[in-house]
Amino acid sequence: MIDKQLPSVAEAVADIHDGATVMIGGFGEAGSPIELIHALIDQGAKNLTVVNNNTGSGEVGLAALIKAGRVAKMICSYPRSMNSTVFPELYRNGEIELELVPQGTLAERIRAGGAGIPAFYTATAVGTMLADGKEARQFDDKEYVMERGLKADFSLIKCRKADTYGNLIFNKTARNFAPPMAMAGAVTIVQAAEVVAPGAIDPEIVVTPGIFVERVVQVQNPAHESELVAAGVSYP
Amino acid sequence: MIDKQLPSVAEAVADIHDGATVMIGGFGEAGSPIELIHALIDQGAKNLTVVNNNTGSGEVGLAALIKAGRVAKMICSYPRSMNSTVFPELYRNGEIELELVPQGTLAERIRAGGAGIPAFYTATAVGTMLADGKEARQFDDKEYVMERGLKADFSLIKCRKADTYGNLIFNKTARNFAPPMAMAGAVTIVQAAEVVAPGAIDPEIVVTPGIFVERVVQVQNPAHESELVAAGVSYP
Amino acid sequence: MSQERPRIGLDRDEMAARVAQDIPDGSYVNLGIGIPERITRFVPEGRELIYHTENGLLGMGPSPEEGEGEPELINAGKRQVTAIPGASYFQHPDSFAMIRGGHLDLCVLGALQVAANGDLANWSTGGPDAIPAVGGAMDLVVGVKSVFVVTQHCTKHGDPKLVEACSYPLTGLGCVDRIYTDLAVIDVTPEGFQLVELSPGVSFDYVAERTGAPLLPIPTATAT
Amino acid sequence: MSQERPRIGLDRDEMAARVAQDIPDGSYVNLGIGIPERITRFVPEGRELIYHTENGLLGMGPSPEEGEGEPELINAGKRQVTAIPGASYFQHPDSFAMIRGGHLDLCVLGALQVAANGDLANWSTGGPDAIPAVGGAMDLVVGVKSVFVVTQHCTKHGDPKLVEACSYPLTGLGCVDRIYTDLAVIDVTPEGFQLVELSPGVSFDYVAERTGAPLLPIPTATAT
Repeated sequence: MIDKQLPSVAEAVADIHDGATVMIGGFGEAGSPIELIHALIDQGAKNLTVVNNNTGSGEVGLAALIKAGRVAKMICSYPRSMNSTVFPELYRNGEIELELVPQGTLAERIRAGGAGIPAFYTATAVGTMLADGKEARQFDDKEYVMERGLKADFSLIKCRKADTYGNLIFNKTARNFAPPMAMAGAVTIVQAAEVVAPGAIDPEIVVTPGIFVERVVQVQNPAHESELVAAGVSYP
Repeated sequence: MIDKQLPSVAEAVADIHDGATVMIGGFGEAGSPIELIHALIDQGAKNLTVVNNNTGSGEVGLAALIKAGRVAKMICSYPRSMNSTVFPELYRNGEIELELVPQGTLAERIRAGGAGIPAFYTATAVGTMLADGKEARQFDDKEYVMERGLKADFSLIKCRKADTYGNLIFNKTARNFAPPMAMAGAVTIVQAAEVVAPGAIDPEIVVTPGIFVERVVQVQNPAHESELVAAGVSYP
Repeated sequence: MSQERPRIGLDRDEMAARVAQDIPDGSYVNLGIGIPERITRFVPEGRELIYHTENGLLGMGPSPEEGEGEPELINAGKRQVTAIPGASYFQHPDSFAMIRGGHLDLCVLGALQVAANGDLANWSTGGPDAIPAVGGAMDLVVGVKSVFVVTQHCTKHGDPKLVEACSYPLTGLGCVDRIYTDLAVIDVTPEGFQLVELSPGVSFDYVAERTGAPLLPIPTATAT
Repeated sequence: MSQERPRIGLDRDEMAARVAQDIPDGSYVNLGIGIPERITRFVPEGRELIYHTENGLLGMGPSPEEGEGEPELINAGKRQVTAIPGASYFQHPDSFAMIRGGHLDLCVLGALQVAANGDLANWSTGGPDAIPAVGGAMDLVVGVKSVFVVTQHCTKHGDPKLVEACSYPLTGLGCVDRIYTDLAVIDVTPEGFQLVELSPGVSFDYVAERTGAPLLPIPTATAT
């Protein structure tokens, strides 16, 4: 019998190991799986490589994970935003590594990783410092660089509704990186505001099919990062 | 004002030129835009390169286009199926060219074409005759071949419902190649069983966003290939 | 060669049933056309498998009742099917991302030939008049975690299908994990074909004689 | 250098309004942060534009009414927005397929520097203490059909932003089509910066003096 639901976020992230590569969904606060991230902080895994478009804000969620010293390296496109002070400080002190990737290249590298494509070519970043060290190549007289697919040991994502097979639907612009990260994670862990029985989601509107999802945990009223930051919350 | 709806299939395909590359949606009969194909037969464009997973069946739809001598080359994965006699005969007589592509490679090449990716690597077909002449390369000690993105001058696809912005939703397994072909076609022409106003399709369930679609035409009760074949219909 | 009886080894349904025993609960499975399709009927009680069909459906159910089929709900063999509760529809690039990306646990395919190194030929006889047609076979064999082959042990002409090296055009290199035939279950190992199980009433020698490459006996049992 | 007045040329809203005039009806448009965002307010009557935000929404509408925003309906600048009827939500790979695949008609971006060959620098000052952050800028400039830049003609320190060659780290090579500043509209051509239009009350010489590379006068008009 297939039932991917686990009773708690703690159990869902229990086996994330030191040194793991962890993809974390979200663009800014939209789609950020805060409760899973906080469970990961509690769990204690360190020396992580984290893939996210940003680096969090305030001292909750991803920013709190970074502040706790658990992240050795960030792979992201925009590690700078309002209320983002944790990453910049560590970065300036040389205490965290950064791999800066153009946003579309990051999205496509993650999809490629999940789709069994080891590398692809894109014109993005040609002639810029973000192409340094990358293979260049012409196709039809236009310049491209080669980019590698990206996979993760674990992906942590958030969705609006999941069934116990792991079929997912999302909420508005909170969808963003979650579907490709679900594909690219060897173990994809989902926090869903609602968990339903198979059949309760119309098969025509499933965004992420259950085959890409290993674990589902219900977080009925997920926190919003901006509200926690505005309230001055610092996790833990 | 944006209104992509045209009044007839004839007007929708009027400018398809001789020598065009035309992607045609469908896997077998599911998703085959028969009425658009028949309009293309009536229109007369010839020397076409057609991309489809198959080669049609009976003497309607894609098979009729081939029988009418309009197709110089097929790019497909499975040009052989029940009731498929038109293509095999022309092929054996050397009257039509065939580029045989593994099904997943074909799907990904079309998506890549639509996504601005000129080439990617896949392990599919490594060591087989379908890798002949393709660049081979190792990543992490595994062999891959390089495959090129594929674009079209026109894509002809079928869907269940479209709005006048070109947002589309599909019916069950008729979805198949339509979304990537909509991306890869410079001009994407859609026959929809129903055309509605913008806002009538929930933005969360749109499968193909309107930006990938240039023309929409309503075909309220599209024919099913298997029924036409069973009835012995031969088009025109 | 031992004396032919009118019927020796498993029939097609028995072969399908034998494969079904080895598919773990919760597996995501893609079944080829022919004998593999029959496997669904023999899944042991209490096991739940989810069937993928590469034309865009995860959670494929059985054939529809007479008269209830839909032309736009079909499987990769273009036959009408149904969808189970918890199914999902998706586009082709996503379907093959599942395959190529290693998300499917198992596929079961037919074969023209399997070589002792796991090479598979199952898409073309290479004949000058054959219309080449590959479909999704080459994607499945490189992407799916385990590749099972189910096939008659020999061709209609009595030639072995398990061979030293494939003479037909290849589908993939070293991709087959296990072979189920009417006569035996055989693993592909670094040492070659390794017998796992004989069908009832079939002897090791009988199978070995019909296998076109050396067959290693079951290590812990006496070959009968 | 001509005498500075307290205010010469267009203000930010006037610059946005000037750009808005040049965007054809029916365009799919991506607007950067800052002045580009203001363009939506000045689209001429009768024109319908569809706004793309790269975090997964086509058909972005205006800011929500006070108190009606949603934390999970935001734009690329992470500000709360709305969705128009006929909008669609999608995942990041699809959003950048729109960009990279050449499906967007136009993007309007800010700039640190634009070179006479169309090179753009708009993501980093390259300072040793700067946190590098690129977002989707490099994807937009290579993928979108037309790339407009809207920017003050000079920096706060009075240095030209239109230059012979960018000194800041590049966003893309030869990617800018047209530049809208407070002083002028300028095309990037194979011959270099080509004046298209002067802002009211601004002279050719005034602009040319503040441009860090040769500025070609409007061919059919007399430079004033």
